[in-house]
Amino acid sequence: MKANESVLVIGGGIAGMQASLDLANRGSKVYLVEKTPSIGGRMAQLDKTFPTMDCSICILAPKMIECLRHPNITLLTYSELQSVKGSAGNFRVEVLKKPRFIDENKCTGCGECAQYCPTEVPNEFDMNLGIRKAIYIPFPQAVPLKYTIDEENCIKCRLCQKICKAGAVDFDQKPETVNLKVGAIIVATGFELFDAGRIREYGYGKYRDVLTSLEFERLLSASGPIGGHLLRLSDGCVPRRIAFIQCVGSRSLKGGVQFCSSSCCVYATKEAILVREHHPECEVYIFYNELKVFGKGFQDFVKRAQNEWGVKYIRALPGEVVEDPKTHSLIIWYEDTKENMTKNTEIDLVVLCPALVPRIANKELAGILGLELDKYGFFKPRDVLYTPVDTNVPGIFICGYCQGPKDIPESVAQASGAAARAAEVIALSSSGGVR
Amino acid sequence: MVAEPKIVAFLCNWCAYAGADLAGVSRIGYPPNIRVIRVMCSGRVDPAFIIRAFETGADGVLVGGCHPGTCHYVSGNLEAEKRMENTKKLLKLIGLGPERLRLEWISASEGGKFAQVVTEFTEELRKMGPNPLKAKAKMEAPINTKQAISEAVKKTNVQYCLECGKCSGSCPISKVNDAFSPRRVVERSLLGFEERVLSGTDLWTCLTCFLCTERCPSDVRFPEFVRACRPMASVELKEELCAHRGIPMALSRMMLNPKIKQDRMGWLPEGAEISKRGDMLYFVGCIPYFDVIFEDFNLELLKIPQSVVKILNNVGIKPALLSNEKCCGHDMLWTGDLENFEKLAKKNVADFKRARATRIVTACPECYRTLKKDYAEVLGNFDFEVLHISELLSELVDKGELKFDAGFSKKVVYHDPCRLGRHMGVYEPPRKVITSIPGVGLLEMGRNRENAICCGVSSFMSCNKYSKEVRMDRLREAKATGADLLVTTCPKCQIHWRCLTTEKPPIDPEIVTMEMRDFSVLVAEAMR
Amino acid sequence: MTFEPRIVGFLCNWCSYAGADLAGVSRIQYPTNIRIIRLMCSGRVDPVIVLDTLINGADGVLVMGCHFGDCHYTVGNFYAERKFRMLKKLIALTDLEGGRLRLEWVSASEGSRFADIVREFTNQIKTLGPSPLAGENPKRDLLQNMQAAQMAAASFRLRVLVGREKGLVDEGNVYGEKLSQEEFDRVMDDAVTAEYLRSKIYLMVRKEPLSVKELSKRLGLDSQKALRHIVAMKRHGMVAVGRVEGTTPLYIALEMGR
Amino acid sequence: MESKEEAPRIGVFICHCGINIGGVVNVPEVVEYSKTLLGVVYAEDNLYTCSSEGISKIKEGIAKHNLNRVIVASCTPRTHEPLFRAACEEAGVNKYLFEMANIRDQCSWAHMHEPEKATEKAKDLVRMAVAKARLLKPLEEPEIDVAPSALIVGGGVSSMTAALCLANQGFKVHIVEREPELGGMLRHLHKLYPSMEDASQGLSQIVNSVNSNKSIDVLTSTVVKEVKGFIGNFEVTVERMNGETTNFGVGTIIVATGAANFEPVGMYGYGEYDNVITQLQLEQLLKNGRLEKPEKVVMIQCVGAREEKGRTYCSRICCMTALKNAMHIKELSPDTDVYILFRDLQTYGTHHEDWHRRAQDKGIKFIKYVLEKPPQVAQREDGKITINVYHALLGEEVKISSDLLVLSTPLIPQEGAKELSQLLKVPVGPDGFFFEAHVKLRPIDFATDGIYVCGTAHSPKDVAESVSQAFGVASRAAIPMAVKRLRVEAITATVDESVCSGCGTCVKLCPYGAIQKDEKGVAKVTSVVCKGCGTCAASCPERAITMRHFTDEQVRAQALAALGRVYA
Repeated sequence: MKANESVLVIGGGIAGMQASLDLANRGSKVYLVEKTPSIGGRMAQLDKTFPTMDCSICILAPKMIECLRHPNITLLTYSELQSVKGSAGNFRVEVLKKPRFIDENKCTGCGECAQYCPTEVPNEFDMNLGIRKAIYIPFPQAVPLKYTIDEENCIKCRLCQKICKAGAVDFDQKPETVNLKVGAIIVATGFELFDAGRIREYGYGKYRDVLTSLEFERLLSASGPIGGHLLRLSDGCVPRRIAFIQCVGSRSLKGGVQFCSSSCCVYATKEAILVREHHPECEVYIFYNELKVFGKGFQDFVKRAQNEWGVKYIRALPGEVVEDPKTHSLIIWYEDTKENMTKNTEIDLVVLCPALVPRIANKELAGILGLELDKYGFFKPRDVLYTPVDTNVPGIFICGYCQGPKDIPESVAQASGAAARAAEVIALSSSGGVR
Repeated sequence: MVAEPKIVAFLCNWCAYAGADLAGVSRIGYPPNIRVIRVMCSGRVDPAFIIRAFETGADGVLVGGCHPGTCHYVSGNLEAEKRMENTKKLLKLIGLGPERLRLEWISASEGGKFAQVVTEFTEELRKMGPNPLKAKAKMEAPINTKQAISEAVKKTNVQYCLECGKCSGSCPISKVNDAFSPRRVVERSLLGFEERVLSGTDLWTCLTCFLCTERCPSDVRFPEFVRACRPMASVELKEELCAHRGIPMALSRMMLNPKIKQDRMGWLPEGAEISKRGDMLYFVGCIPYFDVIFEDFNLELLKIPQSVVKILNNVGIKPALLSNEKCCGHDMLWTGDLENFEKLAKKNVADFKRARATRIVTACPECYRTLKKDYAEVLGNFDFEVLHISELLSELVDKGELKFDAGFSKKVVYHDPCRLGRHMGVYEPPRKVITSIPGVGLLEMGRNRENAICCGVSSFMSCNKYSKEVRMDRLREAKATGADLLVTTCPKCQIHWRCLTTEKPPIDPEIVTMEMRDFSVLVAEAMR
Repeated sequence: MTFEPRIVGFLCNWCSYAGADLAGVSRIQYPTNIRIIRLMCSGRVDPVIVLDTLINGADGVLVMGCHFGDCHYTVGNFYAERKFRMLKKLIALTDLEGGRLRLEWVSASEGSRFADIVREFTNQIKTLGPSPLAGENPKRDLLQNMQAAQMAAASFRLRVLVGREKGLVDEGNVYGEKLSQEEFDRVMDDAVTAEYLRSKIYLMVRKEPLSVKELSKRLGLDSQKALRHIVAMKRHGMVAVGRVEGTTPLYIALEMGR
Repeated sequence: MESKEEAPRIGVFICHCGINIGGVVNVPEVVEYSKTLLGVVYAEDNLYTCSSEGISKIKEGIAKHNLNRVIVASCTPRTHEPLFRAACEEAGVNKYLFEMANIRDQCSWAHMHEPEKATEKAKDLVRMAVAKARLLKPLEEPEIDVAPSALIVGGGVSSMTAALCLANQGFKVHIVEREPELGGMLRHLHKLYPSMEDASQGLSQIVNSVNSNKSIDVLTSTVVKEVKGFIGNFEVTVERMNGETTNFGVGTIIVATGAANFEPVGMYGYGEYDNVITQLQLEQLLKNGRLEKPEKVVMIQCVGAREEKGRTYCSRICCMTALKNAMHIKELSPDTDVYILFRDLQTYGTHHEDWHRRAQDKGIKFIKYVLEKPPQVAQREDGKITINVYHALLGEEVKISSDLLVLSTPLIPQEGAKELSQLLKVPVGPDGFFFEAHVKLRPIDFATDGIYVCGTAHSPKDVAESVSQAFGVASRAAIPMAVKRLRVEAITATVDESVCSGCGTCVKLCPYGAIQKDEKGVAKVTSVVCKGCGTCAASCPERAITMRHFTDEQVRAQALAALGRVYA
């Protein structure tokens, strides 16, 4: 296949995967670069998805495996983009493959090694709530199912090497630079979480039972740190009252970001329903200022949460979360803005919904690719109206959350869009000349 | 021709007033300078009456009551005697001299004594010469309040309010008083109901503690908005809501008079090393006055300036002091008296220059904020470095130049005064200094630093059952830490808390008798 | 131990089965009694199989397809509906409670509707009680009726009629004669009754040779009618005279094609 | 591979799906049970059978126990069958020898509070699957050609964007628009947020490039009359206004029919007072510069949207439309007081929040109202509209008298959406908008292969969002057209000639005309055309038709298994 008929996709989340699959299925060669050891991205961390309450990993896993098995897709996991030269139709790309210290061809993913590895490390995939070993796969459904030794934490006891029957462990592995020629590039780097600790009055990092929503997703998840049995981390008790707080760092002109993350109101609703599903006796409150229910089926979803699941919505951004000096239970102070009464209520577990922000690393990436970022750090579309997935550089396209806040279906649709634009470039360049 | 002295007399109905009548009945003559105000008992005479009388130009004030033991109300006159002593001290401090105030026991049968007292007093006042103070005209409110408010709105980001309720969910007052909600004031201003904003009590209820400002995601700076509105607000209401009958502010206004020479250095201990001029000036603030006004609280407030000077001397600084230092004007600024605030600011700056100071250290958070921030804003150019004593000392701690002699093992909890903390962002210096004192363990309240709550009252406005709740709440929180000692850098915090002891019915002493200490005093105690 | 009905559901893949999935996905709870068989289209539901299911002791059968107009195969559900009408007619003759059989339209987005129907149908079956055909000793004569019904449902004549109904009513037959729905239904009714009776006769004489007289007695049918059926059946090679007892011929069943 | 002869060797893989199944159904028990079933030689459980670990377990199982039938008891075949089938094929088992038992969506999730009964049901479902599996036969999928051309229904910005993108990829496109000209909703809009450029400007550019593109054939004043066939080979009949009809074939179809604007007749005095208008009408006034400098303008949001019953959905774009027009009015006449009465301001994302803040700067007045207490509207003698709105925060009614009341009304499904959905055999949702194949991961596909949806036909959205989706469908539709050949259903009907009496019933009833009588006068099935519904098999008077993969025997076996009887 001609070089200019292949495409580089940066980011192995749902957007990156969708773009890759679309292109691969239409016969283009795709190089999918992911900086962590497994593709799957944020969606893999979620327990369920709104509004259908589909089990997230269940609908995602088939796609991940499709990416793995697809003859037209080359997965470059645990790898990062280093440099890009050339122009649309003819990019020359350098990708750095970080050493896994595991021979991917030999590793069967049996996991023996991890059982014996003596070093325990907080698992990033579980938002550091759970632990993994220094030799690890981030999560059970990881793709590829190949183990990775993280250099930082490995104590080089080489126990794994002795254990591994496949003889896959290779401590001499070196970083390796992969050179690629591609016709187009698609960027889908997703998002990261605003540091909820910066909104000090909510006591994140200070109180054990104040969590972020993504940490909460991991708690709910069957493959998560506590096997999906929703409990308080402080004392292992079943929480009797749970509160979700919206707009932690979002929609703010001070101390946060100005934009709205566009999905928190609904995913909080989802998580609230899941709580009721786990513990029907547990009371759930969602503190919000404005309910963003603009998406297809969102309003009905929220109604269902209210009427069928008994989730209580309180229109207020709480002033503070304080610990009762005596009982040590958490107390939320808020003004119920429907009654204009300032009240407080005792809560066992507080879930903060932090702003979903563009990745810091976008700056660096933008530098390598020569892309423009907007004032928030999202990649900037060439024309916000008519070419939402194009960038200032012809042949480089953007999709998913890194282009601006959106939910999964929007990311998926847009990923296909980016694929289509990439396909145009390929078509045009193989028929000579790009616009 | 010499101006005739004006005497205001407060006479009790049963003795002194009757005595005055008798003087007339008996056709005993006395100078016409006196203007008599009848009160039921000399105990009713509030120091504020007297201060106000002097502020508005009275040359002398006479208080007449029954002889001890004959008070129609048993002990009203003794109460009066105590107050008059206290008031005399204030008059001494402000430089008018205690002599202008006179307390006399005159029974219903002593018409002669009354005439004699008036005659003597008139003579003495003639000798003393006239009271330099003159009645001042009331300040005019701006004409176009609508426009003024919309400007304030823009200046303080009020238009960005999203009605999320975070302010009222944070405000210590809203928590105890549903009638008050910052965002309601905001919404009224935005929808063009200015009149109701200006006429209501809300403007005066705000503690200006900046807790809402700290947290508001839309960066609405409500307290500053309130401050901008107060000059347009109803003055009558303001007077009505002002605690301690406005004495502190009256005194501040008096200081503005050029002829006033305060006698405020009495606190200065033997052998303290100070100077009239110098690079570093110690701005004392109104503590000498508070010491008198709040005498009953036994807070030993004078220890504060004494400690500061001691500390400064210990670290080899010989501060310059102003013998006629004016109030920084904080309360005026925050209660809408911009005109007088500006005057005070100008005078102080002039004095700073005269003293050739470049650096000004203060132990009072209000003075600190006012000098460092507001002077600069009002006067435009203000080229002095302003330091809080804790900043100065923590620098020394860093340099290892702060030496303590006497350590003592105490669990200490530190309260962040709004002005020093959220207003100026000084959180760590006091803590650093405290923890550097040998043996002292620093505890934190659940709500500390940015999240600390106000002591309960600000600028002596709206001291009421709600502010009482707030104060008790803070004291309870401090107690709950199990600390032996509650330390603050703001004398007013101590005053407002200790004021709770005067509450009727009495409050559980468990709460209010928590031992308190000013930051500087604590530090000084650890030095020889 | 309470009666837990056994309910078999025949659902089309595109609407009803998806609707059932959606019910689960939305965590809408409904009774566990239903056992769902996935077919590509409700049109695939052969009356013979439904009857077979009932004969084998199902307490209830629920057939579900797309709403009219939504059918993934355009008209599959129309045919399903026609087959079902024929089925109902047959069941009515067998004196099995008609309430044990139901046809419903459920779309892919009607998760809660699906649950409601299942809940409601299950309760209905519970009130009807266990099927007389369930368990070790099913009600014999009912069983025979049902077998007759099944045989009728498999009969060429009924199946042609059902398969051609649309054609006959909308387009007309080869001679271009159109039937009105009423006319067709009349024809259909006669055919159903006839086929049912003949199947019943067939099953009887398969056990033992019987005379027309005896048959008419057992069927509670006047002997003229019975004779007419026998004659027709002889023509179709279903029965023949086994032996003659005195002057009365006794008929026996012949093995048929399949 | 021929498995008829060899006895069935069935392997059963039962998924915990984390706790989705395992949390309710006693999976180990079901595993043990399935081992007892006739034909089952192996059974195991997996945490996630769909994980690559699970998949390799299946392959191992096949190899180790030389299985010739595989059953996975987990979620719904509608989403996961392809994955597991592929696994089987890779392990050398024909993928049609795979069967699934849906013990999650139709069991554990639906019976969360009855674990015992759910476990019993799960066992039955596995037993049914086994019963069918024993009778499964291997099948092959025939290949078909895909015509490299697409039909796009609708001629708005979504349609044209998709058309251009497809054309640039080298495909032929037919746009069918029922209006006399292209442009759709954009023709009625003035400015577009967030860039605030004129709608007409961008529109004319696109229309020009569409008209000048040789690969795009535009049919205006035309409607789709009939669509026959299947992916790769659709037969389209369109009718012009003058009644003349044309036919052409396409490989794929894209639905981009857009949406209509709701007319709030009888609400807030609309239709009664002439100074009560919709945002769309306001756009017209602004476009034609016919808006005087009013003293006050009031806008009410959610008029006929987010209702308790009926139109319960949020129309997504109305808040920004209101902000946009409000800002525009402020530009035209800064002294005009503009009020926006809203419930929850749907200013999501980056640009929208920006505009919200700018509107606050401009002094536009926002008043939150609650559904329980909607604003009251009346007209004064002098023609002004008085709006009384309960202000929850102030705890009192705020009274505004305004020169103009603008109602923000939702987008509603295009008239004819239902007809089109029946024409194409694709569903519409409860809200009347087209219903995608999967809300999360197939947002712009239909369940039917080769048909796709984009823009406001799918749900309300703004221009940028519609365009994103338009590019999206341009990719989805391009996939089969680019690969040119497709493997199609192996699940088709077949006629047993020896039994067929040639009555022709099936020929008549097949909706695809897939069955014809051959020279011998017996029925014959064209399997690429057959979609496998099985209606013929269920109707054949001679029962001569076998529906592959859903044979009478297989279905009957399932039914009997469900009743706990063994199939004889």
